Amino acid sequence: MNEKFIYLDHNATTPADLRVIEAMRPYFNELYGNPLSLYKFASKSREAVELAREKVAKLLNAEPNEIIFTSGGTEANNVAIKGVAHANLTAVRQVKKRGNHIITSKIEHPAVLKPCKWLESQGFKVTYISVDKYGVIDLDELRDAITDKTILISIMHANNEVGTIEPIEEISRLAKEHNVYFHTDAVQTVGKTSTNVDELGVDLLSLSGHKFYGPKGVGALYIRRGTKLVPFVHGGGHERNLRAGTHNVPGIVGLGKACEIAELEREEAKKLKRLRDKLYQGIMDKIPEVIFPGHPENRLAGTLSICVKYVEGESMLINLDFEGIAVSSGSACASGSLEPSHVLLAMGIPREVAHSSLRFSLGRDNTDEDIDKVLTVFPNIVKKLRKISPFGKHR
Amino acid sequence: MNEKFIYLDHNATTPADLRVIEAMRPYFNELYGNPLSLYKFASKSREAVELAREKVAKLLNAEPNEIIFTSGGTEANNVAIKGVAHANLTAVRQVKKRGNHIITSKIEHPAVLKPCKWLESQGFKVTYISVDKYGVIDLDELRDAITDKTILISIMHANNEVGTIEPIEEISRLAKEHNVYFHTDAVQTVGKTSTNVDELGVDLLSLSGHKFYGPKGVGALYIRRGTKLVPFVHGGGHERNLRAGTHNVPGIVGLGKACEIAELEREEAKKLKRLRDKLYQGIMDKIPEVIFPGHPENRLAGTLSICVKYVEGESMLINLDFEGIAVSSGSACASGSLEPSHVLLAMGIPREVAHSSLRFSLGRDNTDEDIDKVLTVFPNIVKKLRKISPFGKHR
Amino acid sequence: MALEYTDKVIEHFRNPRNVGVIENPDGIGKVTSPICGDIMELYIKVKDNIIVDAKFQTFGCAAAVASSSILTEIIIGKPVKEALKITNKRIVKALGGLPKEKLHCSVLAEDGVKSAIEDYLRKAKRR
Amino acid sequence: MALEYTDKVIEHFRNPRNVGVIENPDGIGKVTSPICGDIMELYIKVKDNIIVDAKFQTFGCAAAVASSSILTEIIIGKPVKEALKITNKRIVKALGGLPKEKLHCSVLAEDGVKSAIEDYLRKAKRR
Ligand SMILES: Cc1ncc(COP(=O)(O)O)c(C=O)c1O
Ligand SMILES: Cc1ncc(COP(=O)(O)O)c(C=O)c1O
Ligand code: FES
Ligand code: FES
Repeated sequence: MNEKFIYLDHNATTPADLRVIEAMRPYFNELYGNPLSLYKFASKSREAVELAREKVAKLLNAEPNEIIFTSGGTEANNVAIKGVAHANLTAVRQVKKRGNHIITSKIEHPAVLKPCKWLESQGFKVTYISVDKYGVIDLDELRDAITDKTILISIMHANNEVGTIEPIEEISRLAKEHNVYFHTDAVQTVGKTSTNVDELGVDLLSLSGHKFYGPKGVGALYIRRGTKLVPFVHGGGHERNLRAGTHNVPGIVGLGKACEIAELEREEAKKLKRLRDKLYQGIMDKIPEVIFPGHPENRLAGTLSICVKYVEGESMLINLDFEGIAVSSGSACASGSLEPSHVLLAMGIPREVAHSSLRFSLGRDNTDEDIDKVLTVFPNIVKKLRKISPFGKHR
Repeated sequence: MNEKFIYLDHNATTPADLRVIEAMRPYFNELYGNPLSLYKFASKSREAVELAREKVAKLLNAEPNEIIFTSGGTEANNVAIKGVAHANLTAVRQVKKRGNHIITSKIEHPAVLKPCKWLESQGFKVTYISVDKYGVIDLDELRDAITDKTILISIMHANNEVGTIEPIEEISRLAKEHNVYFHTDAVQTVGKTSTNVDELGVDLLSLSGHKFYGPKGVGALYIRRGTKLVPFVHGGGHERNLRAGTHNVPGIVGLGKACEIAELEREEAKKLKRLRDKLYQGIMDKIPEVIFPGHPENRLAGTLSICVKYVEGESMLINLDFEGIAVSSGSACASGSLEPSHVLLAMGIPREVAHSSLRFSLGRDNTDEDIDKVLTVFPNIVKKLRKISPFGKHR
Repeated sequence: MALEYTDKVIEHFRNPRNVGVIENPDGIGKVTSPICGDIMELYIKVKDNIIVDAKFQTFGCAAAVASSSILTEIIIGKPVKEALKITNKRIVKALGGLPKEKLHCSVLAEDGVKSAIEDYLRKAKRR
Repeated sequence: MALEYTDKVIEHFRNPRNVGVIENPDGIGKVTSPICGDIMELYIKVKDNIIVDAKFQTFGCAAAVASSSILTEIIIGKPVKEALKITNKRIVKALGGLPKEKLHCSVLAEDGVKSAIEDYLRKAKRR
């Protein structure tokens, strides 16, 4: 691999921005105090954490005291979903509404689906809403699913595999009408597109640092003032008693910096979209029988999901890897899984086509040359693999 | 604060070792791949995570596949305690023993006590075992507390406030006799004293990076092969399905390095003990009416807990802070709490005396000069504060 | 939660005014915080219904010591009747604020002066 | 979980031997993995009970392609009876190992050769 390495898997994770790393540096072994300690030395750590909280809040148009830090997007989802669910079991006063019914969608990330499945095993009822062929939530089905017992709707902002952006504003109107909390997993949108919590109208919103050039192992949950939830990680009184554990000060500082940078780089989406569309056009032109799951318009700027008929996803991935191009087939969390993507299946794509999927996700470091390179090597890879395929001969 | 800053609060947190920071460095934005991705670039992250797992395992004399990474000690405790408890509710085959009874102690960290309290609210029964005046668990009481329904004993290895080391081997014998899982919160001992899981005889053991010169925001749980527990953080299939969420690669690498360094620095405890004993002797000689909670022998090398009668802890802390000396009154998590330490109360220390507590915890960077400085300024601080105290006049 | 004290609090804590005991005081207040169990003792000397001297001893946190100290400054020279009206809010204001968790420490000082004046009034009646 | 393939797997995956279709084959095997739904087609040419040629087409992962490829190498030149005894273990061994999650892909190749030979035997009987 002497040539330039081309990373096209930014939805899986991103490199930390140099400015982020630089911001974190002093907090490892210079300003290492525990933010909760009482001496002056520790107040520097505390101030750093609070400044980061302000930066996260600013990006979301929230108040700092509406943000709690977590160890990532997965934990933020767990805190939100289990926290609201369990508030209904425990003696929490002023819970918005009591009940045991949760609504989510069929295309959520495992970090939402698995907590929901677990709650089912604990006696909660969960409805999984369908999506159309573009991956857009069925609003009618959602409306019909809401009952007196519904306490929470959790629908992702944008899907990690196909990039489709969900109609969050409409869903939040429905949630408000029925006095139900609304959580959105915005792990794929924060830092990439607008995530103004008031415009979105959400009560809870999860984000993860490493998806937008922040550090791994840190995330946050926005909790609209007044939203009642019980703690998930129990321990000391950190983070308003909602998330115990010594603060990951460097990580939190890095997350704050990533949020600040995201605001500076708001124009970036345009570049990503241009490159993504170039890739799309090139594949369209050069490779027959490819389908493009995901909404044609309402979609993350950098995401291009494709299904290359008659060729299995992993095979393409490995061949691209040998050309120094990193992409994913489905999501990283599901890699090695034998099941075709639950997202593609929910969108009505047949199993064997879903097995042919590949995801390109572009980022800050990508260039026109990167796309040119992909468009040079990828058609040959497909041609070669189709030769091996028993379906290939039918064309 | 022009003079040298003297940090004597290593039980709250430690600076990351420079070698740890150096080991982490490449994983922020060079080898930033998601360890679960399939391309070669990501296998470097995966290998780094697995190498770190081996290092953690080595320090504990465990197998790598008995280690899972978490976001810290608090989460490790939550995973262990709730994981075993909920395995009894869920359809997990081959659970060692079914029941709803948990045994812990009165002097545990909130990261154990709070999960236990929460489980009580969910229908579990918890017994909190007493300690003697040295803070040592009452083994007879523990033996008597075990019933047919007992599924888990969780007793900390060493107490964070007074440093007393608990008789883990004896407890593990009892646990084995009764076929009960045994978890120990070893957050204060890992990297400071021997934590060989076979000698200790534990089934589960929690540790946290930032307590022994590793990074904040990362920890691990040792899970003896065959121990059945259900996941706590639900999501993707990371960490043997027991702990979901994209790996904090730099943090995990840093934790591994900290474990490796701890093995190199095994002699350090001797130095800490010498300095601690010097501090103890000096305070004994210079300040009347001080008591020293904690076991005189079986105690963490660097920990010195004191109660300076007639003077409130925070007052001393702030005065020491003005001299550039960082110590804690009770634990960092409880700082600002109005209750005197539950640990000291459990040891039979009267409330007003418990309110007079201060904890010195020494670490790698401390020197004889540091101790000399404390012994110069601290007696005067006490004298001054005793003048303000209404109890002072009684002497 | 960790605490943020104002400079004024720290200054009074580090250099508390009027620490000590008055021999043969005209009033003594001994109060205990119902919140944290900390203790304040306040001694006052009264002449012509004016508090002419006050001294305190406090077992408590920095906020309690500072509240006690600034309280003595406030009441010395004040008519008893006026001193009786002093609230913890007044003390907090004089200190430039106190962390939420530490408001009760200023209540301790309010209780202290009330108790001392009541003691004075009781004794005065008896005379 | 992410996967670790041996060099041998990768080599066969990148340069698969005997890809394609045999016109007028003596036996055809068409099998689908019950685990993942992937598909293999194997064509064999037999002369004097010896497999003289074999070609495959596989829709599957890298492990499946490599298993198919090495399988054709193994069976060409072998008596039908012996080829029938080939297990997935043999294929895995020839590949220098496969990740646990990918063992079923070698079973696909085993099923493929069994199915092709059965087809050959069926047709042979009829003749
Ligand atoms: C939509 C979505 N939600 C949640 C997550 C989980 O985030 P993390 O891995 O930071 O826990 C991811 C990425 O893995 C994601 O894409
Ligand atoms: C004994 C003990 N257990 C658990 C913890 C929690 O560890 P962490 O803050 O890393 O979550 C601590 C320290 O805060 C501790 O001292
Ligand atoms: S905490 Fe007791 S007086 Fe402040
Ligand atoms: S996963 Fe289907 S053949 Fe390997």
